[in-house]
Amino acid sequence: MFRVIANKEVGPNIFQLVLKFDNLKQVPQPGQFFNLKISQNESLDPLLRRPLSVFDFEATEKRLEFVYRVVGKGTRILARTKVGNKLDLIGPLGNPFSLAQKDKELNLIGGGMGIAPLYYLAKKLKASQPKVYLGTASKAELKFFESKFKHLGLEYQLAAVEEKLDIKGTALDLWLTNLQKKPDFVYCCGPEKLLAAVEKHCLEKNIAGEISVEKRMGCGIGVCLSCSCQTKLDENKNKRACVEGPVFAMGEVVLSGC
Amino acid sequence: MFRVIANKEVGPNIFQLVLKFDNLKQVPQPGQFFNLKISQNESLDPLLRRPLSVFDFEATEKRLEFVYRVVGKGTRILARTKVGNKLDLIGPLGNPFSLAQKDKELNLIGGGMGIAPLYYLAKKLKASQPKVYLGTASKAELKFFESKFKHLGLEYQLAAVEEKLDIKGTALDLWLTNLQKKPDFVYCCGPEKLLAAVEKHCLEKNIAGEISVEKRMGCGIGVCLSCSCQTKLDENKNKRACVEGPVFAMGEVVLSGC
Amino acid sequence: MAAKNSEKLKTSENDLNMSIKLKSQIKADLILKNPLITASGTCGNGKALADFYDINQLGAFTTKGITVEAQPGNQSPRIAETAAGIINSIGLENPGIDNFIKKVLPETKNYSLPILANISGYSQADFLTLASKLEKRKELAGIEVNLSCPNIKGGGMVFGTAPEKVYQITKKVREIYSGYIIVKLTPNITDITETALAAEKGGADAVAMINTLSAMKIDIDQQKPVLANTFGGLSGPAVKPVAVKMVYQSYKKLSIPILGLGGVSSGRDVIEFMLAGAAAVEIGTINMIEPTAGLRIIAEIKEYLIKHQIKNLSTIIGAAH
Amino acid sequence: MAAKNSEKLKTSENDLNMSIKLKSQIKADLILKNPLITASGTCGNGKALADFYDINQLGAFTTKGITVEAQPGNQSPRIAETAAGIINSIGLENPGIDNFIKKVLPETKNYSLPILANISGYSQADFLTLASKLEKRKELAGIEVNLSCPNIKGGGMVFGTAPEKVYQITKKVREIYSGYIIVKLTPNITDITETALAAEKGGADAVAMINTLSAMKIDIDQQKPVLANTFGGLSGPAVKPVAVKMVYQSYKKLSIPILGLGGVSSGRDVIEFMLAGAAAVEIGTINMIEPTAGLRIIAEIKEYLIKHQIKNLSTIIGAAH
Ligand SMILES: Cc1cc2nc3c(=O)[nH]c(=O)nc-3n(C[C@H](O)[C@H](O)[C@H](O)COP(=O)(O)OP(=O)(O)OC[C@H]3O[C@@H](n4cnc5c(N)ncnc54)[C@H](O)[C@@H]3O)c2cc1C
Ligand SMILES: Cc1cc2nc3c(=O)[nH]c(=O)nc-3n(C[C@H](O)[C@H](O)[C@H](O)COP(=O)(O)OP(=O)(O)OC[C@H]3O[C@@H](n4cnc5c(N)ncnc54)[C@H](O)[C@@H]3O)c2cc1C
Ligand SMILES: Cc1cc2nc3c(=O)[nH]c(=O)nc-3n(C[C@H](O)[C@H](O)[C@H](O)COP(=O)(O)O)c2cc1C
Ligand SMILES: Cc1cc2nc3c(=O)[nH]c(=O)nc-3n(C[C@H](O)[C@H](O)[C@H](O)COP(=O)(O)O)c2cc1C
Ligand code: FES
Ligand code: FES
Repeated sequence: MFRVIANKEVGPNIFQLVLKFDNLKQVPQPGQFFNLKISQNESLDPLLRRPLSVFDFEATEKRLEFVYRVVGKGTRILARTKVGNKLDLIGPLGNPFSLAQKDKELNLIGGGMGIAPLYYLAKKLKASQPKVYLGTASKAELKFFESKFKHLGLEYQLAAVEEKLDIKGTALDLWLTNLQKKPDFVYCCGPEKLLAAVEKHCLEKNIAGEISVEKRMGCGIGVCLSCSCQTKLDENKNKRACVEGPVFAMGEVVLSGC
Repeated sequence: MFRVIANKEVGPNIFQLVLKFDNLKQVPQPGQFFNLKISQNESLDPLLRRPLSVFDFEATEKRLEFVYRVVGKGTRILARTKVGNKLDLIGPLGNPFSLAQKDKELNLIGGGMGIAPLYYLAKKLKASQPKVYLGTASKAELKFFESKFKHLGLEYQLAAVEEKLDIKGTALDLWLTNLQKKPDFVYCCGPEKLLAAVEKHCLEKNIAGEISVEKRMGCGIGVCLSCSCQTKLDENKNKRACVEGPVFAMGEVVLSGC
Repeated sequence: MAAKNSEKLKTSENDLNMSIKLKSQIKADLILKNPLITASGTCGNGKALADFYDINQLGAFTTKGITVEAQPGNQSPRIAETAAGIINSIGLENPGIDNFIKKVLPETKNYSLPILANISGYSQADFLTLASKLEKRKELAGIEVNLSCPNIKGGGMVFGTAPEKVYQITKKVREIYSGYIIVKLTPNITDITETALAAEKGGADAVAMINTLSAMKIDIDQQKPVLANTFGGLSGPAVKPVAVKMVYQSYKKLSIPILGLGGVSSGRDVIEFMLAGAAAVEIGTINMIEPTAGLRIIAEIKEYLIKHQIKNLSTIIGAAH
Repeated sequence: MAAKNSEKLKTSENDLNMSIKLKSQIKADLILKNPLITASGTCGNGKALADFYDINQLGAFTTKGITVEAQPGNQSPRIAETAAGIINSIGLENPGIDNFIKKVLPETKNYSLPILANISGYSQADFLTLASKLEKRKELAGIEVNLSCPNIKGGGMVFGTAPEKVYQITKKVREIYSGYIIVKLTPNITDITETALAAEKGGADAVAMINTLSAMKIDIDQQKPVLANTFGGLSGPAVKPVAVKMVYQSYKKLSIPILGLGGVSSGRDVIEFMLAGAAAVEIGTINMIEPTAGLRIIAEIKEYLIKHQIKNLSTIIGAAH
């Protein structure tokens, strides 16, 4: 049982959804997601759930947060959900980011809504003081995320494609510009193009890391094979983004087809 | 634009829905109905609207009321609609009861949820002091209606199939029991069986009157022919319950097929 | 999106050209001011809808299906609701062709948009009778030959699934009728491109797809079919993916225009059908739920064109191939 | 309702008999503790669902479709949402029959419910290879021969629409395989009773209807099909009225049991299919949305039986005729 505590616009078409839960079968880890039912009551449309990554989680307050962009019918309906309403969620689901990277030089790279899961990750990795690189289309889209990362007290840099912040460009441009010291481990989440470019660079430079991929999902629980990703080892051996992913080791799955 | 002012259970599975409107293109007349959209936001399920008769109307307060029984998916969803929500209604629709019956001996007979449209009718006919006969399955179902008719200050009698009130039986039994003086005009609304029996009696005794029939509707506005009723004059000449009805003169349409 | 790009916008609402030319194989083309046509049986004969808005803003109007003789239609209930759809078994209730000509057609004179008469028959002869009675009716821009109504026994559906029959009836109707001829096809078939090609070969100016999918609903408490007629035709949003597929699949095989229909409820749906290959689109069930849907849909198409900076709507026909 | 009548109730939950005997034409019958069978491809091979509840409470489990060779499946995207439905084009991703026998079948040993293997082929020979490799596999109660997958090119769908092919394949498979044989039929056909009768004649113990309806969705902003494979199969509540009609229409013509499926999402839906003539019911898409749907549906069937005072669920099969 999840109850809506807040559901407010925190950027252009970007909403923060705060839920209070009774109990969870598992503590969500950074990189994991929940699958949210959109249709209310007995309505059969929209039919599928919508996957959203955990943005923040507070066990003591029984608080679970998401940040989502309104892009279609499902998220439009979600954005109209009122405080006090109950929501039907399944989760936590999926393979989380690995956290055993303490005391290493860590980079977090987030593009667009790919920033959402990185906040909870950054919180968990705070002791290692990871460097955070965030990019979106406009400055307005970054505002909310900036305030959150600032509050965490981490070193972060920002890029927007339409306006100059730390640089004018993408999260990739931003990261490459700042890449003097070779990091030990890179976490990346965002558009496929960003993942592919960062992965390419890391594989070339022998930097270990993880990426979180976004695939259209049918079930989110591993039963339908909608989200299959081809692995690089064997073209007949697929991995499910909803179970073996969404977080994969760099070089694990073929990105183009993803 | 209609806003929910109240939506509360006033009997077993019976709800009173009170709406505030901005403006109406027409003043609803007793016997007319509105067609209510059930699905919210962009959901396409349930697809069809649900027809409900006007239970009460107050022009000055811009108040429109319905009383409905929860019988299926649509009414179940409607019953969960919260105060403050907006609803999408089309109406008033259909052919109303005729009111030019002043100073005559009038009978109003209502069975089950067929009572709903009779309250607004009774209000309009109050000056003529119609006699009201109401029947339902249980006493609990009548309670709310009784309080409303009592408040109007009209003479009314009650029947329930499961418990003895004025009598134990149906609205038909109740009416026939009390039928000493031949009325000038009879209004009847309720299950098909009730309509057919009252109509038969009236036609035999040469009593004029009107009945309101309940047909499955596709559109409520006369475009789809889902609600066709065969007329008694000509089997190829149908009338639409949503436009030429739901109120028909007694003897106008064939009831069995309705 | 639109707002953000507003500086760059070149195409504004006034520049938009939404008109559609429906080519004829040998007779006159049919020009529509926009691709929205009412689907037969879901808009009556215009009057009821005209209470809600000026229907002359639509591309064309299709009348309720007409048969040779007057028909009372099927018993009630005639409609059942399903998930995002409805099943109807109206059964072609109509006053018959002579009353149609005498009473219905004169009323359509008040409209300035093209009127299409939807005709249904219980035999090949019926279609020819109907076509000849409608030949030279000035009120009409054309006829829609319904070879696909699933609600009449031994009737339309049988023709509609046999390509040779479709070919024959179309050919005969073409010989008689000189206006625009649309052949409306059933989706209850293994391969709709066969009947579509048969219609084209028979001389149809256009095909319309799809009519309703054969379907039923059972009342589990009464343990019997909801519809008095047992079976009916499924329409509405639920069937759209099937209809879009049939249009897409037929587009490259046909050289005549396709009218796409089945569940169109928004401007987005119209665009989807046109990208699949429909030259125009019919709107049915949505009118029953939202009488002013046509107006909203036209506005939504305009929004799309402006957002994507497309001046001529007709350029998107088949663009998803 | 139930509460009000509680004094009169004779049948309580303990009296209910939900078991279903699926007759075989010549071999052993298949007994299910209740009519709920998982639909192939929507429940993986059990493990993922078993995280949510004890799937042994179901009537039977059908595995994801297996082919002779391992298949990577189609490109992404493989799924699109439609009104009250989904379109999938997974493309039979599977490890191939040998890996299935080696790796998947052993895992099913942990379950006590009957397991059915769903098999798909690109040729008649494929089906025979699959049947012979599965013959005498103790883990299996039977096989479901998928003659209807719309997602493989030149494959299943072609057989599935030709009654002679259905007859031949069924007959050959029957000669090889001695367990329970279900033939799964496509709804993308003019008359499903023809293929159903062909399967019966070929020796199938039961038919399952329906597989998915051929369908597509177009991304109007990108102006191209959503699915990488262009077309896919429509399933979910949207298709239920079509499926119920096909079961109803087939029931009186067949003498073998029908497994009904397509959009089943509630106990009411199970009852609807059974009243139409289904001896058992498969649940597909709903598992993807609500992993514990099976449990809820079983409870809802019980509620219905108690409300209507029906002791033996099997007595309602075909009762709406
Ligand atoms: C594991 C995972 C985590 C995600 N986390 C977030 C997040 O934290 N914040 C956020 O804003 N978005 C996130 N997304 C994307 C989000 O799920 C989609 O934006 C959303 O489902 C769109 O739904 P819609 O109905 O508004 O759009 P529509 O386009 O109308 O959706 C139609 C269908 O496509 C699917 N779909 C559409 N876009 C995507 C997409 N980009 N990825 C996957 N499926 C899609 C929908 O789920 C739905 O089934 C995540 C996606 C995945 C797979
Ligand atoms: C003109 C008119 C006025 C009405 N006024 C009232 C009223 O004031 N109060 C009230 O309680 N009920 C009234 N009804 C009946 C009411 O419309 C139905 O009970 C309601 O539509 C049921 O919807 P559902 O989704 O809950 O039931 P479901 O059975 O799930 O509905 C499925 C479909 O069947 C239709 N349907 C179901 N029952 C009926 C019915 N009895 N009559 C017509 N269509 C039906 C629904 O509209 C829907 O399309 C009226 C009906 C008509 C035609
Ligand atoms: C109530 C109703 C009546 C219909 N009557 C006819 C008809 O008379 N002739 C015809 O060709 N199609 C008829 N149809 C089919 C529609 O014209 C259309 O092909 C179908 O409903 C699919 O479109 P939609 O999903 O937009 O409604 C009817 C459909 C409905 C719902
Ligand atoms: C994701 C997905 C995968 C499927 N895979 C198979 C399959 O491998 N073999 C098969 O016979 N049917 C397959 N089907 C079809 C289903 O088994 C079922 O026939 C169909 O979905 C209709 O039932 P439903 O509406 O309950 O889902 C698949 C369906 C879906 C949605
Ligand atoms: S979304 Fe169904 S298996 Fe991953
Ligand atoms: S409900 Fe459509 S004509 Fe009456």
